[in-house]
Amino acid sequence: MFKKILVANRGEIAVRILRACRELGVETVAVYSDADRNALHVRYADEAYNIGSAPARESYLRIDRIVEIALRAKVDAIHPGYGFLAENPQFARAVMAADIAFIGPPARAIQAMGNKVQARKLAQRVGAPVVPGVYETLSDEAIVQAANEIGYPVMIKAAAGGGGKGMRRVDEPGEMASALARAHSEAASAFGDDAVYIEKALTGVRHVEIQILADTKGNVIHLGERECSLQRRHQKLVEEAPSVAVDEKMRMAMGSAAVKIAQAAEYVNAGTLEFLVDKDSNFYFLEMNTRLQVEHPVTELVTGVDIVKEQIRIASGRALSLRQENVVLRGWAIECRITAEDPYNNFLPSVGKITNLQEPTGPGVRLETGLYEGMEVSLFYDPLIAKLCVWGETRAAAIVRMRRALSEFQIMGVSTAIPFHQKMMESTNFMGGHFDTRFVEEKFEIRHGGSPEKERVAALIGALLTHERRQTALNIPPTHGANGSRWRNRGWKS
Amino acid sequence: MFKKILVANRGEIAVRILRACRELGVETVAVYSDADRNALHVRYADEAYNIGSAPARESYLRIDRIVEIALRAKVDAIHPGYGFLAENPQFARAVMAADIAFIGPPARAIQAMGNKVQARKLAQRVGAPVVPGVYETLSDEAIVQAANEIGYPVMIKAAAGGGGKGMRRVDEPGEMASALARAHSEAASAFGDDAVYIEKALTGVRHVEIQILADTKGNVIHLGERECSLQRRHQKLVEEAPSVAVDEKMRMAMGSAAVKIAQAAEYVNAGTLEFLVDKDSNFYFLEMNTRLQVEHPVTELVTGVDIVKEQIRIASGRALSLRQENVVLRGWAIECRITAEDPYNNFLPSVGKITNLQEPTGPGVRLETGLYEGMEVSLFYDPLIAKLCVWGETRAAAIVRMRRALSEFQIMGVSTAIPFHQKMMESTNFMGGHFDTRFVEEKFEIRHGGSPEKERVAALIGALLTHERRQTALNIPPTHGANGSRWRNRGWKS
Amino acid sequence: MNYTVLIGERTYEIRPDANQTVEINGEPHRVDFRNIEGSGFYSALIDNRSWQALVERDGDEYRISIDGELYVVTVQDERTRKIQKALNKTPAASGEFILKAPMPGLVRQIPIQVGQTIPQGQGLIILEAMKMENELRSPRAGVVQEIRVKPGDAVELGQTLVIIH
Amino acid sequence: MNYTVLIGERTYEIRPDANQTVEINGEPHRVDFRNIEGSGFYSALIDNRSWQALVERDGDEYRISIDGELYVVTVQDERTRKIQKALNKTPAASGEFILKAPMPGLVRQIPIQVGQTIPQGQGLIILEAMKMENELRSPRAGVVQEIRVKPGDAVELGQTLVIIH
Repeated sequence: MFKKILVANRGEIAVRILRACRELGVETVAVYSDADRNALHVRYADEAYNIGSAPARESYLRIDRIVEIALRAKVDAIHPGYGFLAENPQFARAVMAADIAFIGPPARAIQAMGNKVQARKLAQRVGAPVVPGVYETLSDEAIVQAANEIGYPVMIKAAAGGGGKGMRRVDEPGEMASALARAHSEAASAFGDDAVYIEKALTGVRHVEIQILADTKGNVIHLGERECSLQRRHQKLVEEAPSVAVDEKMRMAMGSAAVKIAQAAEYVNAGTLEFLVDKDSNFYFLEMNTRLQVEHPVTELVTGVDIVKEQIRIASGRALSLRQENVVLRGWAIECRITAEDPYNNFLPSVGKITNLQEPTGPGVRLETGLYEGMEVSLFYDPLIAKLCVWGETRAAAIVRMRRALSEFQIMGVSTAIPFHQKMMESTNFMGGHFDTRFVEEKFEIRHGGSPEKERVAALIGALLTHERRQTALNIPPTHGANGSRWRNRGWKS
Repeated sequence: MFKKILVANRGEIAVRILRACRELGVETVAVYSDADRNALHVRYADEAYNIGSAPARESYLRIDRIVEIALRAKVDAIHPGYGFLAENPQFARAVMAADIAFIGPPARAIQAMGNKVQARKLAQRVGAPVVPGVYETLSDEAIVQAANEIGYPVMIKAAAGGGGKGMRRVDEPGEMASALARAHSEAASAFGDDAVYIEKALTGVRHVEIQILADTKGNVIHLGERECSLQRRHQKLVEEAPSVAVDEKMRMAMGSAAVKIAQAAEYVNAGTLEFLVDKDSNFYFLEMNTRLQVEHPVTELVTGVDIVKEQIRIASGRALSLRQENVVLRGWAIECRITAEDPYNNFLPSVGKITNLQEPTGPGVRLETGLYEGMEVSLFYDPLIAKLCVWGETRAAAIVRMRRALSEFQIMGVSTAIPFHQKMMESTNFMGGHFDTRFVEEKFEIRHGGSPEKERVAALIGALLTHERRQTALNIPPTHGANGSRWRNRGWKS
Repeated sequence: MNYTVLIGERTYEIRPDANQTVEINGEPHRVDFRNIEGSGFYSALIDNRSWQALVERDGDEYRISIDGELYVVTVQDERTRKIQKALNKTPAASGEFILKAPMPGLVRQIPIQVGQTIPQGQGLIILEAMKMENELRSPRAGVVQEIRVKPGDAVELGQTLVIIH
Repeated sequence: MNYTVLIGERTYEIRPDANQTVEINGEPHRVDFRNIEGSGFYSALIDNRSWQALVERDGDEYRISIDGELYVVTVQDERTRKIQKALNKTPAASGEFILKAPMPGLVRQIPIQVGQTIPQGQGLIILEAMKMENELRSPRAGVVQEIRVKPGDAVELGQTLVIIH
């Protein structure tokens, strides 16, 4: 086992990985940008090193600095988390070249599966069904022509990466030019490669993915599926395991396809195979994510497998700690992504200082977070600030538990997606399992709708606080900053 | 299902029950003493009513007031939690007489099993092995004589209740008089009944208990065992499920004995059968707890059953939601009781205001708590302030996770048992599963032993804080009170 | 003392009396209101209903969050209300909507022109931030009066982008 | 400025220099020390080792908790140290141990007598609190000099109970 691991990431996922290391008795090294000096991951690690200024390209994307720190701190291994350098084969190569283990797949697997066009070809070779379309990067003219042939709607996608960046759905020929322009520009800025490809936009489909684990001894298993259809602008918002659309037979079929693709790619470590599932339970391979997935906790909650620890064990050369027949699903898990975005205002990113924070806990609740009171949520990084996960004996039990946990989660200082999730958990379509990848954007609306009773309470509280200030003539400074709202009022009486 | 439930308790268990109610969509009513106006359970409930002054006998033990509030708030049911009135048959009777459901066993079962002497007789009737001894309440003279007959060491125990109150181990005749006096006096003040009985003190034994659930239709199942041997002065400190001392065959035998006793008592709702287990895997019935147990979460974590929700369903007349064959144990769970006691100073109760609080979270961690910043920990109530529970794939995984979670749990303002648990989780005896009920008191020692490195860091921080005060000449008030330690220092620089 | 509380377009008349009684729009309620010392929480028991709120103050405005729902509350006492009445100043919106940048970013596209009549929900500006392109829409119908930025501009938080009349 | 820090029986000489350097007992260390605004936490990076502490101050004493271990830290600067030296006052314990009530409670039993020679760990007082009887023991051997309470007395936190010499 490794003695010391560097985590080349920030936020909740860095804390998640540091926790796994602490449990394994492995020493840890954090890296941080100037904006993250006070961050939880810096305080949680045994050692911490500054790697540059706030913009990611000056810090978390600096391969040279991260490898230099790794050598200086004498680590055995580096975990890249997700995002940033996680799917960058140059990074994996630089790490290996420095004689440090990369906790993730080999560079060649990242490269092979990272190119979405190549990955589809490989899936087709092993007989896995793929989404109809053209799996070549083409010129814009050829794409327009291909779109006419396979028929609208079509999807334009970046060849070099996922995460919704550089992705555009095009419903009619007239939208094609501007969609291509924006897809190229987003792909270029996100992946440094503006190549795009085209595929048929399937309608009424679900996004279902299979988690796999592969060790260096040639063992490959899958941990069942995750339902990730609830998306907005190709960003996942809610994930579940298992999926209401998948039964045991289909799980075995999808799992077996996933394992075959991973084997064909000579894949090692944790990975995710994404599929679309249509109403007739046909599934189509979409792409592979060659890293730890944001939503890995829901799989952990239903299988009991600690995916991050398995990643570390695999990278240290050990065999998988379980076989396919030991993977048993129990109950149901849901994850809500808590982003600093305003769901009442078109999900615009929200920035500010976290002035008050109350985290949910109790039975069946797991919170993955990098939040703390006093934290500055900035525009430099992804708006994901926490992941709220619950487990229940049944899907219904998980949903009501998520409602309970969301009601306990109080964050002041930035707008968050919590009200969106509250409304989603109350939606009859969600409760019934009736949704597809277009559900959030086409059929789900969220409006400000405070209850008259709560509004009266708010009015009362405002009046009493003013009354108290008048009565005691205390000089209370306005609450800009973290300590502000911690007034010294002792409680109003008569 | 009930529409509104009153929770006749406080602290972490009140919050636990309120959470279950919120998940079930049931409205809730809290009751509180003057000392608990700001408590979490008061703020968590939909309604809250004051029931008297701080001493429990003036509030949480006032049957009349609680029933009056229940009628006024028009609740369908009352959950008593544990402690206070949970095992008081008069309370159960008063609740039923007010035409309100009691979420617990019928009064006659509480009474029958609450008397430890009667319970043993019943266990003997159904063929369950019991601890050798004299199961009668006797005069002090008769007890002295009986002790000579069964041979020292012996246990003196209160007939009317458990929880370690009124319990004394007597190793030799000379200690008998004072032990009897103290047992009588503790029993009288704890249960209002000073009757005691005597049994053989088995040595080298473990305390293992079986959780059962029984519905009103005559279905009785067990949820496996909990290992509760780690005790101090008969107060449990650490609990696990399952027990290293129990294999599947023994689990079935103990479970079947537990179910038989419960059936013979015509028991309904959740209950716990306590056993002693000797080195040869013989087990002996000890007593029954006719209520929700403090340590119920470890069973929930390995079985996936929500015991509190089952209690509520049973009380509303529903059948158990699962059968014996659906009870499957997965992985391992451990609970550490976080008490406001100083483990470095003979576990003396510690009182004060919680000035800072950082709660553990992340994979496999469940915290049951009534703690909040600003809370006054007083001497009026039990020192249990939180329960830290973890789940792991194996016992070893659970232990390392507990270490990690304990290291994250920061409480300032009172001394807590956290350092005790940290040392326990590091103890080779505990890790090896080698312990019995006398382990904590006889073989486990805890000493102040900060590391030299941490001490240097503390010295450095002290110097820098003083330096900062000198430099900036800021007027920082001393930190008595909650806001005190939230200084405005911006970080020291050169 | 009497207080007038404004939330959105509704007003509440609130009068704290002795003995933990408060009149809300003339109706008396028993109120036990406490700050949870050391936290930003307030607890109110109103006729035994339990409410918990997080409160922030900014000038004369309170931002009060109850169960995750945020209410922006303005409180006026008798004196300030009388002054306002004298000035005959109506609060709330005029006929103008000013689109300000909700975050720093880069203006990518401006799909409108000055003088154009736009429906509610019309996209006004495409702003790039956090590597995503965000469409800023008009909350109501109107006429584009002024566009203060052009594609490629880097804008700051709060900077005026477009004025709709 | 030079600081002398006392923790238990150990002392540390600490001198903050410019450029985020601090000398501890003459050894220089790179230190980045921050308060996490809005919380009671401090973060110190000492030669890139990361430490987190919770701090409370009470008079001249800091109570510093690192990973759950509590250190009671007294800091003296050159001036105060010189004054103390002049007075030739040694800090730390004299030959007397005073047992004070660690909590309010009821004295149940006193299993010692004045003049008695006691070993370390001898029970001095049985104090009832929280419905449990708690035995207060002597941290060291000695002679019972004074007993200030009797069975049945209700005692307050910090009240002197027994003096051992």
